[in-house]
Amino acid sequence: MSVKTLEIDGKAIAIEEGATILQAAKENGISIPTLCHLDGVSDVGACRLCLVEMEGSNKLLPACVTEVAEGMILHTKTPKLQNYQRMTVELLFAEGNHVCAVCVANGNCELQDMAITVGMDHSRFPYRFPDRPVDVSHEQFGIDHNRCILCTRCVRVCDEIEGAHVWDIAQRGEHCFIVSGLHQPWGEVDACTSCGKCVDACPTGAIFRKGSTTGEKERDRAKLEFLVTAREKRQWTR
Amino acid sequence: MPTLNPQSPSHPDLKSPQSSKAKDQALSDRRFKTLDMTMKRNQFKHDALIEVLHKAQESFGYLEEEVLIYIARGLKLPLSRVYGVATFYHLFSLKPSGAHTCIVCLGTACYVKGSSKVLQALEQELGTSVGNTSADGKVSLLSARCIGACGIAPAVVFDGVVAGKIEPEETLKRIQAWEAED
Amino acid sequence: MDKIRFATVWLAGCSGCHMSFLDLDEWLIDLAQQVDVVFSPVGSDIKDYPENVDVCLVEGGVANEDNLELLLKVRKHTKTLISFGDCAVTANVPAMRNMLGGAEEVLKRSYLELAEYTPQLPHEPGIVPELLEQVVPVHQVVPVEIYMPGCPPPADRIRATLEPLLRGEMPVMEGRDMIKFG
Amino acid sequence: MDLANLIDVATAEQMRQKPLRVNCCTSTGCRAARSLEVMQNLEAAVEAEGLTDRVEVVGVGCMGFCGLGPLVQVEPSATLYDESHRSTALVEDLFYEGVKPAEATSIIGALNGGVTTALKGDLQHPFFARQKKVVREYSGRIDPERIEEYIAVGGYRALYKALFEMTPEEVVAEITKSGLRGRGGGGYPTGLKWATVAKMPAGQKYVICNGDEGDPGAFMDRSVLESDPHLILEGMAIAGYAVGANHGFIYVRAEYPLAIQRLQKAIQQAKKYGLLGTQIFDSHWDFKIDIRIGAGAFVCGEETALIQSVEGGRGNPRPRPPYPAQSGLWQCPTLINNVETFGNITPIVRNGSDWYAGIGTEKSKGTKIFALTGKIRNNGLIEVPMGITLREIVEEMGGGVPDGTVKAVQTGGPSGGCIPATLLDTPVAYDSLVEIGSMMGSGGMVVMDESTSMVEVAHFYMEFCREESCGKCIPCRAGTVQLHELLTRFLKKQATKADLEKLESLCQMVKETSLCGLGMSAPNPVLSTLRYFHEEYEALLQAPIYAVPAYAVPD
Repeated sequence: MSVKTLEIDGKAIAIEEGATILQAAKENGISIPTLCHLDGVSDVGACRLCLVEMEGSNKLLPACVTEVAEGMILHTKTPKLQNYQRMTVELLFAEGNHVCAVCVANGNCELQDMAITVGMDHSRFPYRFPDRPVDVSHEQFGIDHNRCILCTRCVRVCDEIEGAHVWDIAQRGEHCFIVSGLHQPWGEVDACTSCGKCVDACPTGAIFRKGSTTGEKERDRAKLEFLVTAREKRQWTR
Repeated sequence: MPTLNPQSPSHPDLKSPQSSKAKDQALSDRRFKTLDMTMKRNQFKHDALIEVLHKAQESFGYLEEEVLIYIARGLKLPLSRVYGVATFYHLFSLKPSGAHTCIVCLGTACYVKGSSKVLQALEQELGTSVGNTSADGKVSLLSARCIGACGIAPAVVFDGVVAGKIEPEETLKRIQAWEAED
Repeated sequence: MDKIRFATVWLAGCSGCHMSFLDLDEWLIDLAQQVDVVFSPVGSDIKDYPENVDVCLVEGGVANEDNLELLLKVRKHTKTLISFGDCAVTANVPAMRNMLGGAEEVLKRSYLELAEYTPQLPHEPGIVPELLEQVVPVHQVVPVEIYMPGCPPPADRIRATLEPLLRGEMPVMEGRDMIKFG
Repeated sequence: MDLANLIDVATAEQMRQKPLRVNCCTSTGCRAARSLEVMQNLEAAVEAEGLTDRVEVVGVGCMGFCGLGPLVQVEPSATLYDESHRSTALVEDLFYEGVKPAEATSIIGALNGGVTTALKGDLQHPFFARQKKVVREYSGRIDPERIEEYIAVGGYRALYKALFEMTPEEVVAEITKSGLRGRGGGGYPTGLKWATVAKMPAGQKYVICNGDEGDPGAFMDRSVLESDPHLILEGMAIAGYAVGANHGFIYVRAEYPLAIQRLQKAIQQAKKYGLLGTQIFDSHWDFKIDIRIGAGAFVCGEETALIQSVEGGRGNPRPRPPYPAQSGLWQCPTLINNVETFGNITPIVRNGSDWYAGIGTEKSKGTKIFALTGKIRNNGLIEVPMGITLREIVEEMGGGVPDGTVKAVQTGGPSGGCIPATLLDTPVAYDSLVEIGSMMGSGGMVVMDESTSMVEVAHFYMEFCREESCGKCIPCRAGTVQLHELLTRFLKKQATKADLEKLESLCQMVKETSLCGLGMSAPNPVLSTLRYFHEEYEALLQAPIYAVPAYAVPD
């Protein structure tokens, strides 16, 4: 396998062909913000937080789905990118009902952390205050659509790792929501194996274990990676 | 000044699937046979989903739960995927529609020529908003994103027949004729 | 040099931010030496918001006519307005009523539907302030100079924000210690 | 079927045709104006006047002048088709517009020396005279439901030429040389796209015709599909041969039932003649075409979303690369072109790339079909050579605004921009339109007069994008909502100067960060109106209700 050399934020990098910009950055200790990316499942390039600038191109490239190419010169922290990242996070906060103070994931939330990363001290966009439901019909878990950012990680883990495809996206545009089965209460969806992978995958407090209260959500992200390695490489190391 | 937030996204209520009491009766329904034929013609392939949904919408008038479950089983697709596709496209409806349909084109040409006034008049007459059916179940009021009849804007489709260069008064007359029917 | 004229204001919030402010403990004594507290629910007994205020911490969202009137007055007479805590910055928990709709829906829900005894809508103009249609964050009504999120902002964060201001510098609102919500 | 058979069919059809054809438009626009009744009456009148041996009434596709339908034209039949006959006074005079069913009889009567009350149209009017018909050459002149008529005017000859006289590489080279660029809006060089697919390793490949014409205010593709469906089928078959695909899909909006019906018929007929399906022209080459019907989603015009939809899924776009040419339908190399692009293929192969490259400008070759609508005297479909100015189209061909003046011309629909009247001398070409903040788009051209508020127009398009966003990426899903709400504040006169700045920066962000073309271009109507009609936004600003003391850090 051939090796590609490129430059990210002034650092010379060599990495095998086929790797993504995100992988290249990560291996070299350069952090690029992401929300929809999750190790172990396919990438969709939807959150647009991982966009990077490439010299000689006026298009911004999503790092999670763009493969490295020889001689790329990339910048991940330009003022323009930082501005757009902050706006993206503000749009997310304004779109849902993200009340950190009363959330199970308070202190352990990727959206909350992302707000800090991008320096969001307030949202310039008015909050939409949508009327969204909470479904606690499942005996172990609950889903609070108020906190959902539609990253579709739950859809992908359930389909690609567990194979149950309990979740999908319904409607479109601003009306999109994560749907279980035929828009049935989660607890009544036969396909669900109660494996809890969606809880581990969820970046916010949208999918949670019942009984956990403010700030108590924990997730075992490593389990997902363990399962993928076990399945794909037949290696059970943890 | 703080004002009421308009158009906050709607989120339909969850519904438990119906018990299968209607299933036997449903299976003998000829309309399900039509679905079978469509699925068979497409070798029960996953990619036939939209075509089968079209057929279902045509035969049943809307996509009721039983029908969606039937299609999901026929094509061996996850329920959530079928629901996701059925709700993505404008032309599929999960609610029963009225005896008549009236589609107002809101394309640019129609918009410039005053289609919003036609729509307003209709909403007032029917006492309902676009995407819904009048309380008596007679007329479903819909809008379209350009039906390609821009040359004769503004255009309204009454039960599948396009009428061009139409004024609000004329539109109301046609609707009133429907409403007067038994 | 004149002392800095300092105020704190409490709008629609739980007063937790002010409690956190009191958590500054002995630093409050340092602060008291450097500023004149010209208006504050926890540090002064003045009823009317004075003119010519240098720095004001505003806790809470804007939920009713009183909040609105006070905030406009604060803005008019304050040079540096600090949006203090999550309710001021995001409208936070008080704004969870917005999901029900406008003021009327909220009142009906709270005073009629959920009432156990003598359900009735409160209506005492001039005594009980009218609810605004929605609860909104402070910066949606008036411009804000500094945002200090947190529910409540920890005492250290309050101190780290005020100290530079006392030196005539703008605080740097960055990083987990300064801007974490919740 | 071989070439001799094809010529036999053409000759037989020419012999069958009566000397005079009375063409009556049966496309969607004229149908809504009762053209089917007109046609029935015409047929009855031919019978009554005893002209059945000389005159035939033909239901044809769109003639273009949709604003004044139903349209009826009398012309000599294909047997007499050559330029010398076409210039006879007879043909020029016998074009009728706005024909009422009751007037139909007298039109036939006039052929027998009678007098007709029907309104005569003027084919010398710039609306017709300035057109250059390449794609629409036979639109409105042949019966779209009879393949024989298409064959009689030379149909499927280009496919034969490609299959037997050219190698696939030569076909691709010919398209490249013609300079044809994608007519769906983006203007990507068609030859380059074909070459990419052709160069992919042999194996399963697909051709898709994008007929998901969603731009509100545009109906070129509908008209072409309704008027000359075989032109598109032939273009797709040539493409299939050139890139090595033997399966094609036409994706048509469900809103176009007549186009779907005519395509179905056309495919059946072509199969019957061995022009589609297996062993085309008795060769070893197969090509089949299936129709896929959309279900009402503008975003499916985006190629990766369209592929998802053909596969039966939600029309969510995915990031490119990989481009569909490398990995498209079911991960196979897929050629996707728009209806009008395929419509250009047959003429190019038939007449040669040099002929084609002779039309248009240096960087934009050929013709473009526009749907000219809005506040304009003559509205309908026009096919014009690239390089013509907007002024020529709007003022000469369109006849300007009735009782008023042009304020702006909108091209490119929700993805394009508003061009102010001062820039009407801009030539119609891909690059020149982009330079002034709009785009060619798929061909919608909406004229606006002084009574139109540009902020309202921007608001209208943003509402459209908001509702049509698929919801996958954040900037488009949530950004269009905020942009739409911001514009609403302007219309309600509640916006502040800060809102104006926010509007501009959010437009920029949505444009640069969205995943697909829908989001990337959604801010264009706002950006172009901000650029040319800034004062209209400023006029809607509200004075702040509070006075802020001079901002200061306390000293």
